[in-house]
Amino acid sequence: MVVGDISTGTEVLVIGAGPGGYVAAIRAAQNGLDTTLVEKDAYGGTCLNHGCIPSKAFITASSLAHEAGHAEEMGIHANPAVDMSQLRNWKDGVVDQLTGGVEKLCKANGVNLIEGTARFKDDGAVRIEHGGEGQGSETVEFEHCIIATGSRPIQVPGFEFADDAVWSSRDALAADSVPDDLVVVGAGYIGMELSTTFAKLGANVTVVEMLDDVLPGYEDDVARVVRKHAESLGVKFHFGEGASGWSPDGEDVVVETETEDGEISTYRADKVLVAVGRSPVTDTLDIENAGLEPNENGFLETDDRMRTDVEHIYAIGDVVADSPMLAHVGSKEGIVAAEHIADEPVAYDAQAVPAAVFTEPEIGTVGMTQAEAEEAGFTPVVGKMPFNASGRALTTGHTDGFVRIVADEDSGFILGAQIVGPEASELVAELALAIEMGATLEDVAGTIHTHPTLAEAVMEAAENAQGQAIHTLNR
Amino acid sequence: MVVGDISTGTEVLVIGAGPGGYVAAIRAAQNGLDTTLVEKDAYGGTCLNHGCIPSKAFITASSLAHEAGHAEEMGIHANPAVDMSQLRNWKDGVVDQLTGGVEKLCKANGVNLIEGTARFKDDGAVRIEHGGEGQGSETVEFEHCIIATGSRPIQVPGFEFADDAVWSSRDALAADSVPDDLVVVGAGYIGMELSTTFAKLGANVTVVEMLDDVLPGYEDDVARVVRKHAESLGVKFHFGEGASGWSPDGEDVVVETETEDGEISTYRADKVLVAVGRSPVTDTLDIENAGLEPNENGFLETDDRMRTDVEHIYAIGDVVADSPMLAHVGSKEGIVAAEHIADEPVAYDAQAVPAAVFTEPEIGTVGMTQAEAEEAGFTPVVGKMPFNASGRALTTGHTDGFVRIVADEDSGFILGAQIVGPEASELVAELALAIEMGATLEDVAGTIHTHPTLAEAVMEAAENAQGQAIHTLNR
Amino acid sequence: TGETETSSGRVFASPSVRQLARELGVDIASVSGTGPSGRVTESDVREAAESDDESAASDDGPR
Ligand SMILES: Cc1cc2nc3c(=O)[nH]c(=O)nc-3n(C[C@H](O)[C@H](O)[C@H](O)COP(=O)(O)OP(=O)(O)OC[C@H]3O[C@@H](n4cnc5c(N)ncnc54)[C@H](O)[C@@H]3O)c2cc1C
Ligand SMILES: Cc1cc2nc3c(=O)[nH]c(=O)nc-3n(C[C@H](O)[C@H](O)[C@H](O)COP(=O)(O)OP(=O)(O)OC[C@H]3O[C@@H](n4cnc5c(N)ncnc54)[C@H](O)[C@@H]3O)c2cc1C
Repeated sequence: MVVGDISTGTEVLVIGAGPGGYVAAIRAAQNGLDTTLVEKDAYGGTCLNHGCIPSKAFITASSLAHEAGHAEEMGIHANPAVDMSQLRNWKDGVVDQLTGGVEKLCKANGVNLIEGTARFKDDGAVRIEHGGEGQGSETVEFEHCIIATGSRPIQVPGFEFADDAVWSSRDALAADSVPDDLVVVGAGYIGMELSTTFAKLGANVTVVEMLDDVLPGYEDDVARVVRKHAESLGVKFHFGEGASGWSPDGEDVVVETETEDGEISTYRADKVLVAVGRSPVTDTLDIENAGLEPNENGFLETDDRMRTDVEHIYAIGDVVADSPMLAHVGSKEGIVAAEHIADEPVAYDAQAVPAAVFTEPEIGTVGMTQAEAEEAGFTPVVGKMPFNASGRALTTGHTDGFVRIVADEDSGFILGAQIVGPEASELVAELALAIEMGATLEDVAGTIHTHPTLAEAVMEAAENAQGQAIHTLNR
Repeated sequence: MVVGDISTGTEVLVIGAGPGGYVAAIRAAQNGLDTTLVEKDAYGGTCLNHGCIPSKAFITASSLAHEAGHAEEMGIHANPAVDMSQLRNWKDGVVDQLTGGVEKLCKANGVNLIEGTARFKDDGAVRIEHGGEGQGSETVEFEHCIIATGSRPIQVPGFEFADDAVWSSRDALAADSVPDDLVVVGAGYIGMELSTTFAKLGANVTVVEMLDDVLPGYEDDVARVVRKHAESLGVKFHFGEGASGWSPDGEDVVVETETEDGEISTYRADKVLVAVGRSPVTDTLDIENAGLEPNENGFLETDDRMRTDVEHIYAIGDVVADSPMLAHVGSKEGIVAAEHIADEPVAYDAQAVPAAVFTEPEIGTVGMTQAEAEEAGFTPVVGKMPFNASGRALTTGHTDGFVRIVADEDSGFILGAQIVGPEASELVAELALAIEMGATLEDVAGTIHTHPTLAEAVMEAAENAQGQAIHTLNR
Repeated sequence: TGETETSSGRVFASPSVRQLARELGVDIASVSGTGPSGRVTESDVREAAESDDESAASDDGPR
């Protein structure tokens, strides 16, 4: 680490080492560019340290324990106990392995790593403050800069994450015990993933959500499968209620909610987890010194090469306006930015961005819904295969949900898919490729799918859209 | 059921209601053909009743119990007990649901169902003997016939399946207790799936195999991952030994093996499971009456429309020569036969036939290996992504194995893939579609893959082949 | 019914394009592709059908 204020130069400066930034830095270096990556906290960003990875580790373990404890029907008799501090250690080990890997990969590809907090001096240099006391700071001049500073959880007024009783998703994923009673504010994907996880770990979970269903943005029949399953795990839902405040009561918290009509309810719990969304980190960068102005919600507008209004400054990942706040989107944007700087003829032109929710069952979606296809002027034809008609699903004991494929009736081109069910996050990959390749229903239906697999349901849904399904009745 | 001998006619007669036959019958009926399906035993054939489905049900349950009992590292403390008769009941319930479903789907599509054993009278008619005493028989005349009579396990001389102590795979899948000691003869995919299953259920398993590794036909580095894992479950392997006989010893059996050099070994066990392959059922059909002659191994040769030498008689599924004995291949062949009879311009022209082995970890392969690509005259380029560099794999605790993609260096066309690792059976679906579509490495690498998923490893393997992987070092 | 024998070699064309080739009586192995890396596309097959033989193409209309 450098002490004192020296000034260095780099071709590409990447600010933030999340899945946007580290991928951009590696690809820039692979393209022969002199690349510097600055990170103030931990390699891997939110995703590896406090998001995707720790949440999935918790989900795996809670699901395994819960499933093994509820498989009498299969002849399995177990009464699993979960030691949360051991679980947390295992999860930390997984995170450490991955973040250590990111650091190694950066170095192996020749990326210069700097630890510290970057702020713009002007549109050609940042000042980087190093960590602790007396670590000093340095100035780095850049030819190109990629802003990849990510996002932070939105605070609900009255709910300070600094308070012990109020959890952000990050706090929940650092828990070393399971609260007896947990109130979750927000039924978006993070709220739902964590609600089911803690319910499986034995907590009594109550979810309050201002809107009238779980998983806003997903179709009703998709959301319903997840809500029903959560209810069967004992999760209680209160829709149309906004969290308005909380008060301590001994060791407990009492969370107050209010409906639109001003009706008040209260819920007692050990902890309250607030998961109502995330906002971009663009307010701690002195970004105006670079000549940039975020939009009213703090996001940065870019073109399809990820350039901001200041042409040699790029933005990728969660800070980008009108782009889903997802790790893989950030990584793709990072690749586009890096290759564009390296003069490759790239663009962010993804036809289909898959997204997954790791609830039980999982959700995997890509491309257009039927309604979106209609809006876009297509005449959609839709095919569906319920998992309860899938041999593989039956042999796993997980038969809730379905695969739905939306295609253009005339051409047969696949436009989108909605999957809710076992391994939906994996199954959606085939359909993302199908959409990117311009595949038709006939292409997917005509491709041999291994028996017995869940992926056969993708083929069957395509066949169903053609009126030719074997394992489900056709429309 | 019809008593006495009457004669009826049908446009399409399908013999055998396995995944070949019932799919062919349904598709023929969907194409408006008057279709009759005759089955002597149970709808769904080997696959649903004694193969794919029951084996996967056993694998699910044994894996869940074993995994939950070995997850202290994740903080899960459980000591699961498996009640085999309950497990068997659950498995039977799954099978019944699926076979009942097949029967319903046949009827709903208008297929005429006949229970009985068919034998050819000539090349235009079969005689069908109905089940029990006095059920009589009938003659059915056909315009087209599809032979889908499947296969049966090969018996090793000296090992009669009729004996209580000698198990076929079917007997193993009907077990209602776990033998303390089990000898498995044959380390092909069925032997390996069942060895790991019984090892997880607590049996001491010894595998004897004539060849020098598990899973003949798979590449060494693929087979090795599965063998190592089986060894870690306590399975003992003896290669280069053929089973030469067995003798009872009280309640026990003593299995004798012999090496090429005549060296004899003996293994004591409660049961011996013989799984050395399957042979086609073409010898109980009076097939010569139809003017057909199977090849020396009993298989029927067909063209790419699944026609035998007698043009209006088709063969599909396990009876077909030079075609992998897999359920999904039979189903595809059934669709080709049915559509060809319906005058559709089809052919069996699959560029890529995926196959899976449901061991731990799973194997999923499709298309060419590197060696096969070389033989075929391509200059292959190969990309690999180990699962221990996959975030999703780490969060599931299953990090053995890899994704390998074989492509043509010049064009980038994907030629094949070998996956060994978690969910390999599902992951291979994307690559089967890729091959069928004529996708290139760039197509797969350029398609956004959801984070964190195992499917990302497919993308990374493609990137690795391009020398552009992010999460693994490039060649 | 407008059939052609499928070539035994590797064909870089999607299942629907191969099916179209059979429908139109085109031997896909003899069509040179204009798609990425020489992939045979739907329009390649339709063009081949037109330049080839009108009658073969009219045998089996599109489904
Ligand atoms: C609980 C949870 C679960 C999630 N699950 C998923 C999932 O399953 N799949 C998915 O796709 N997404 C998931 N996400 C979202 C995902 O984490 C984000 O989309 C992703 O991390 C965004 O990547 P990024 O690179 O834009 O930013 P981040 O990952 O947020 O990284 C930004 C980095 O920049 C650093 N930084 C910020 N300012 C500065 C500065 N001035 N100087 C130096 N460094 C700075 C930060 O310390 C941080 O490390 C989840 C999020 C949460 C909270
Ligand atoms: C333990 C095991 C596990 C397996 N796992 C898998 C797997 O995971 N994936 C996979 O793809 N494959 C698997 N297979 C192989 C798969 O079962 C076969 O490839 C598949 O069943 C073949 O289908 P088929 O329709 O050709 O014949 P079958 O399924 O064998 O069906 C033939 C049917 O014809 C009937 N029949 C026979 N003769 C007559 C007659 N004269 N008159 C009337 N009916 C008759 C039989 O009763 C039978 O029902 C497995 C096999 C076994 C044994």
